[in-house]
Amino acid sequence: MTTVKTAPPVKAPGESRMRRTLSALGAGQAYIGLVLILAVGIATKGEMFLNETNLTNAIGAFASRGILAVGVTLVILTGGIDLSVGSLLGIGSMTAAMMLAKFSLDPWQIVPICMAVGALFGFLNGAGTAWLRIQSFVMTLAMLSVVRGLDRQVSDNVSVGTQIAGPDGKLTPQAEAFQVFGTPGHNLFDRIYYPVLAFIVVCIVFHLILTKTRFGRHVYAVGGNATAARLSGVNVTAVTIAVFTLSGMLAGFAGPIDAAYSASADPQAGLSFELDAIAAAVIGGASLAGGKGTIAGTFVGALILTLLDNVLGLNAVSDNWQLVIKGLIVVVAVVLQRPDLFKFLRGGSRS
Amino acid sequence: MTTVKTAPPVKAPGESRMRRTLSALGAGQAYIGLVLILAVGIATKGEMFLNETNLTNAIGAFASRGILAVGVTLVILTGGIDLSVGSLLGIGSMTAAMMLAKFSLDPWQIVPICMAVGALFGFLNGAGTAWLRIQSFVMTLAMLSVVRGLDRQVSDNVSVGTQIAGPDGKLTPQAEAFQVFGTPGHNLFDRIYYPVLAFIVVCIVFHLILTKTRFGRHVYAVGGNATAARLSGVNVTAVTIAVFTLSGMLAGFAGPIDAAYSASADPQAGLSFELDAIAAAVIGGASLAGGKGTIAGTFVGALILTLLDNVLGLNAVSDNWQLVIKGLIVVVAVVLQRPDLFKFLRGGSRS
Amino acid sequence: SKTPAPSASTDSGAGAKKKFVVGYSQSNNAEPYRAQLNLQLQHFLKQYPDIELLPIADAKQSSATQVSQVQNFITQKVDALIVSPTEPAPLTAAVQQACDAKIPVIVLDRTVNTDCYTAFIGGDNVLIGRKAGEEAVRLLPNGGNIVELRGIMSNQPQIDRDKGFREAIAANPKIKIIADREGKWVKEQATPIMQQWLSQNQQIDLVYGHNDPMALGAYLAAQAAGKADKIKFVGIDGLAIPDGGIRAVQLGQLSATFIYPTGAKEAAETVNKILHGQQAEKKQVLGTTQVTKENAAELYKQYDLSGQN
Amino acid sequence: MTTVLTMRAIGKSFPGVRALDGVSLTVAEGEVVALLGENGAGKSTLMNILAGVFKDYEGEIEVGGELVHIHSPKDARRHGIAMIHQELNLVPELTIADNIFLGQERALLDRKTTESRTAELLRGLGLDLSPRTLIKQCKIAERQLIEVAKALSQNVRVLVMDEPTSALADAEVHRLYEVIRDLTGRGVAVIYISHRLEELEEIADRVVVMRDGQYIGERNGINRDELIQMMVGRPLGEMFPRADGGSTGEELLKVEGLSVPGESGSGRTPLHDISLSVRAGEIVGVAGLMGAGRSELLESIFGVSKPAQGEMTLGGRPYRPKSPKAAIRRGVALVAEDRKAQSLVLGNTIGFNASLPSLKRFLRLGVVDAKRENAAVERQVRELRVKAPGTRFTVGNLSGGNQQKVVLAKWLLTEPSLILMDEPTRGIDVGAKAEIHALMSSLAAEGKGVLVASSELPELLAMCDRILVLCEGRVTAEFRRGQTTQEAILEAAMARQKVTV
Ligand SMILES: Nc1ncnc2c1ncn2[C@@H]1O[C@H](COP(=O)(O)OP(=O)(O)OP(=O)(O)O)[C@@H](O)[C@H]1O
Ligand SMILES: Nc1ncnc2c1ncn2[C@@H]1O[C@H](COP(=O)(O)OP(=O)(O)OP(=O)(O)O)[C@@H](O)[C@H]1O
Ligand SMILES: [Mg+2]
Ligand SMILES: [Mg+2]
Repeated sequence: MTTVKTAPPVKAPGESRMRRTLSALGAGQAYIGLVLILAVGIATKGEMFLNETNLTNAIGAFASRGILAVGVTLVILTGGIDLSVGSLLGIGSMTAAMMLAKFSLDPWQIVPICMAVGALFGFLNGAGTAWLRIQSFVMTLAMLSVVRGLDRQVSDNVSVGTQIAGPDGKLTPQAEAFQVFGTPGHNLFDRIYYPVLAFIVVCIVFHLILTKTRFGRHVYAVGGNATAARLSGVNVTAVTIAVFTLSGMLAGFAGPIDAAYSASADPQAGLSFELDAIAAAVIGGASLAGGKGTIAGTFVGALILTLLDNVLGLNAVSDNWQLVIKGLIVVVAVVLQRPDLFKFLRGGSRS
Repeated sequence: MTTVKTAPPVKAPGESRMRRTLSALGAGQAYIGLVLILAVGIATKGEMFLNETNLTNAIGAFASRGILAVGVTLVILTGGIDLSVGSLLGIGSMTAAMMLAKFSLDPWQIVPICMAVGALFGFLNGAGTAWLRIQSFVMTLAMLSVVRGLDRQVSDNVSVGTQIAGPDGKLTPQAEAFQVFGTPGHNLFDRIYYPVLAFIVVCIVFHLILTKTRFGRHVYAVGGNATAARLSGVNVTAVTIAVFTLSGMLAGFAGPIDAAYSASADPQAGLSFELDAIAAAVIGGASLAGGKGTIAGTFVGALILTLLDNVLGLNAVSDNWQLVIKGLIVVVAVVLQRPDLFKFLRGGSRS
Repeated sequence: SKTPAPSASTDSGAGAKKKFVVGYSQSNNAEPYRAQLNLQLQHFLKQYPDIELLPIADAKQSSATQVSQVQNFITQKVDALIVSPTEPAPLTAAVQQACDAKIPVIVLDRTVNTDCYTAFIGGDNVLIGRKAGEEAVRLLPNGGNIVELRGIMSNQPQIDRDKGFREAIAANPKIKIIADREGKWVKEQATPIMQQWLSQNQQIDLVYGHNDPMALGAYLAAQAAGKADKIKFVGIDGLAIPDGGIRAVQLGQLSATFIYPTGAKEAAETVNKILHGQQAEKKQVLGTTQVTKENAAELYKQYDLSGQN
Repeated sequence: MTTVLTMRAIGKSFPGVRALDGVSLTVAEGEVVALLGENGAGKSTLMNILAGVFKDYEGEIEVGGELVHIHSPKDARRHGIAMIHQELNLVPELTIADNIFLGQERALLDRKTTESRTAELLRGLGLDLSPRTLIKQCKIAERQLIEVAKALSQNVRVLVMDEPTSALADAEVHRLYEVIRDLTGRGVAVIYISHRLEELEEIADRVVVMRDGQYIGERNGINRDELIQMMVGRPLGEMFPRADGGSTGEELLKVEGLSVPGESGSGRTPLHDISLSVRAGEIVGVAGLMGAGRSELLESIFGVSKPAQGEMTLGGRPYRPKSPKAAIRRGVALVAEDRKAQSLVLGNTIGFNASLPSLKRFLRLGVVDAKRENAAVERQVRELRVKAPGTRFTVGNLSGGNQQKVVLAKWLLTEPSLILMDEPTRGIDVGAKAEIHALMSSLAAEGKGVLVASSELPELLAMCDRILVLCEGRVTAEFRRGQTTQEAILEAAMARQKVTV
């Protein structure tokens, strides 16, 4: 009788191919919001919108926030949230500028230091969340405040410039080199704007980490069902601490990029960047409940946010209306890119 | 032998009394953070801190945010989040000031209008969350932007004063009456500052709603397990829409209070108040996962935040160190007031 | 960008009637002072029929936003660019890019760290701070205690308004600043700070607010405590709006305020000159006017733009 | 036979509960030891200690003659201990393969190997699912088998199975037995917890009985009555106490031509043209293999999903519930299949959960009358003998069987006229099972209608006046009381229609 039982073939080869194509289409769905904005940009401003310089400028302006968004995505995937990334970017940028101004360090010395500073505070976030079991919202909100205070204190509330001139009136070699982090106009091969490159590289690296490594799998497991993960031998505490540390490290890395972009480290740098970063992740499909989201999604979310700004700006929409339209389009984009859109429109479908 | 079987009595009277006392003590635990701050205040500043005027001032400054926190608590209890309350307060305050300045309306006409405006936007938040199934974080973030844009547009980016003078150079009767909403120095019986009163009344009303009504139970059920709630006959959609609407309504109500406090409606009014409101709720023990939290807790959370500010201010701590210390004390307060603190300190206890 | 000449950019418009397009990036629309500046700039530029001002771009206090706004304007090949930088350093590179693209740049209100701009127009915050200090010295002939409400600590105007003020009050050693806090330019922040100062039972004779809203926020607190009559309030900005500093002086809430000139009129004139190939002064530093009970009504009328746009 | 596992004098306390007290247990290589005991006896707690769920416990554990300290699931795995937990513990957003190898991956994932290993394991359990299927798309029975596969994926010396069959129907259960025999043949020791005594007869070499957190005794043979006596501390009468053919009344529920579309990838079975009726005072059973659509049928009647076609009447009036709320208003109750996901707010109290659907009864002037509510809940909870310190106890900390009783209490408080039960005795001890059966009988006797879906055929055979058999969303047979056998039902359950796509 067992033969009859095994009969229902769950995966006929033909069906499986169709299924896969369908699910790939479903993934394509995720880009509809972005396509919509690109379409509007091209329709309204054509060449002015769709040219390398403009797109580079647009994405470059968001690059440091995009990098924050990658870190925040990691944290969100485990079911937490990181509100401190804006402040951590701030202290990262201040660290970079001070290292440059006071100690004339080279970029390759500055970056690891900034990343270490960010990672340290990120680790504290993780420790508070995992060991003291403080809700990450509270822990990182407190960190936001603490780090901002420290940032302002070490800088004495004065912004620190990064375009340090030597005795000859020209930029010092270190200051010159520092500009590659993203002072507008400094490009690789005269074409590729470094912060955009950095953002893309960070996205690729963390995409690979999340999809190809054990650690990535554990991140999803912790967010998807922490109990199940624990019972399967996943070290939930370690994973939690790791994602916060990585998020802090990335924020530290974004610091010099922001400092170079502004050619100075402002004690207020990064203020409320956390909201942009979280928005990019969530628009990209990450669920604040944890366990659901991808770096590709976050990348798309970041593009949506920054290109939307760009399109509205190029169209010279007044700022107040920009705020209104931006909110509306984000809603439309999020609705359009849900994977079950068609099913949803047909009505039905229950939670 | 049946007696043996029925033996475990569900609630032995003696045991129950002890249990209730114990659980009351456990609740007392929730106030440790507050007690700590009061103690520091009294220890450092004694009479200067612990006097009616100072405490009234401190709580009064937070009253409008406290009212937002009550609404946000409702939303958090269902497992959502409301980031738009700051903007809704802003448009509420602008509505109030304009109604006063342009149409000379009386307070009792202004309040319902402001509440209706807030409730309308809150309803849209709820509709987007429940019907379009947008994550509330995205939906209310979009609303934050839309409403702020509208606010700035209607006000032309100029703040609108509420101390409207008549031709005789004195305040118009309506402007005079409007001051009860909270212009400093306007008290009931010359003692009770109206915004503090309003905050407390709002807390009591919503405490009763949450604990005594069916709606309140449903709020907890939706946040605790939405599927189980639906299968138990709870209209999850309706509850979701209701909490967002109520949150919006309360934000609208907080609008005139904020306008009166500053004697003007600023187009930026309420900016980032949502963070304070959420922080009050979460410090008060509300879980962002939903299903856990109380109004009493939120009230305590609000007091912790505002009294902390006050204590640091009275002690003339520098602004930068205030940021640092505030973050640290919030962490300490949250750790101290966890109900399982003692168990936690003893080690042990899982997840 | 392939360096088009500034005037060549309007080729697309062709025809005889050439209209110049001007972009303006404002650091933050939602400050009353800046809203006023916007209003005035629109008003004065309207008087030149061949100049079109694009909708004002609001950086919302974010340097990053502002840099991309400037870049947007460069992309749009505007004929002239006006920028009110949030902070000097961040905008430097962007202004340099505009300069490289041969777009004339007028820096309004706050400076940038490059010389590659066509004109700078702005007030002198150190000067205004000094005037406020001198007024404080005048108001407190027998010396006294001052509390200071600062703008956002790292903002250059905050630094300058503090510096000038302290320089001026040094004239009378019996005048002391007994407390200072960051009010972040916001009225609502100033009230509780003032309440705390009052709770500390110190003698306060004068409140110096880095802008009028903060001074007025402090006034509300003092009024509630019944101490408003014994304390003088000095602000800065002197906006001609119903909720602004000039009215507050008229009502006796502020003892004095100082008009921080928007420079809108000068900017409009300069833009016109540049676009028509005339010489414009590279650096125009504007003075200030003290608002007193006597001249308040007249100044209000002079600067009030409501109904003119 | 050599002893692989010795647990000595194990004790464990929770706040207010002494869950275990000096329990000892030894298991030999290749042996199947069954743990038997009432709900809340401490079986899961004992095994959770072995699996490293709790950091601390009293007593000693020896594996292979060596004293070991088990403080985390990782420790347990290192000593070759694997456990299938009573509550399903899978990550819904991950694939089957990811779940099975969760915690054992290599630093760099090796998709190919894990997926082919997964396919092998699934095949061994008779599951024909792609390793890439997401858990959230799997049915509850499939999930239970995936948990088994997960345990089998490791190199185990001791395998603990905590009610592995509670969601399985007979065919899958037998497949599981084959797997267990294969394992014991290779020297693996198995500890098996189940409330289905007939399973123990088939599979267990030895039965250890626990009561109230203590070791009571053990037997090598299975003597039903004796075991029950040991478990509950008293002899238990008839297991299925339903008098023959209760008198039935008016037609209560009538379903005609009900069809519900399935959703691809959601794990829901479509229903085709189902007709049935339930009379007042009648108990109607629904049988079928896993995925036959039993749950879907009950849920449709309860208004969970909107039927595409078909007519229903309830008490003679047309019945088309838009939502569970509407169904409840008409006096229908559903004891859902998955208590954790569908029935309980785990973080809240017994009282909160029990009164949730019936709050309307306790309203006075729009306010919940807490006194009346409490009294009613307490009465109901006591009647069902829920083992808990009080109604303010958190439901999530109850033992599985007691949670199920809270679910029953919750629905009884709504005073339904038609009660739908989906696996109502899942995870319930024999004593409680008898109570629930008695409860069903008395509900019927009160003139209520009961529609019960169950995977335990003896239960259906003994309790029901009529039994419907479903196969792939169609009714394939209907039997009257006393006119059928397990074999006949199974045959009908497998009477697949040739479906032309
Ligand atoms: N985390 C916990 N906190 C408090 N009490 C607990 C906890 N876990 C279990 N208990 C209590 O320990 C006792 C034993 O529970 P356990 O789950 O071991 O029972 P069981 O024998 O497995 O019952 P069932 O057959 O119903 O699954 C019960 O009284 C239960 O309420
Ligand atoms: N993705 C899902 N979301 C919610 N519920 C699900 C999901 N997948 C499966 N289920 C549950 O499983 C049920 C599917 O079982 P179905 O009705 O097809 O078979 P059944 O005969 O009840 O068999 P069994 O319950 O033994 O698996 C659904 O009705 C639902 O209760
Ligand atoms: Mg158990
Ligand atoms: Mg079922």
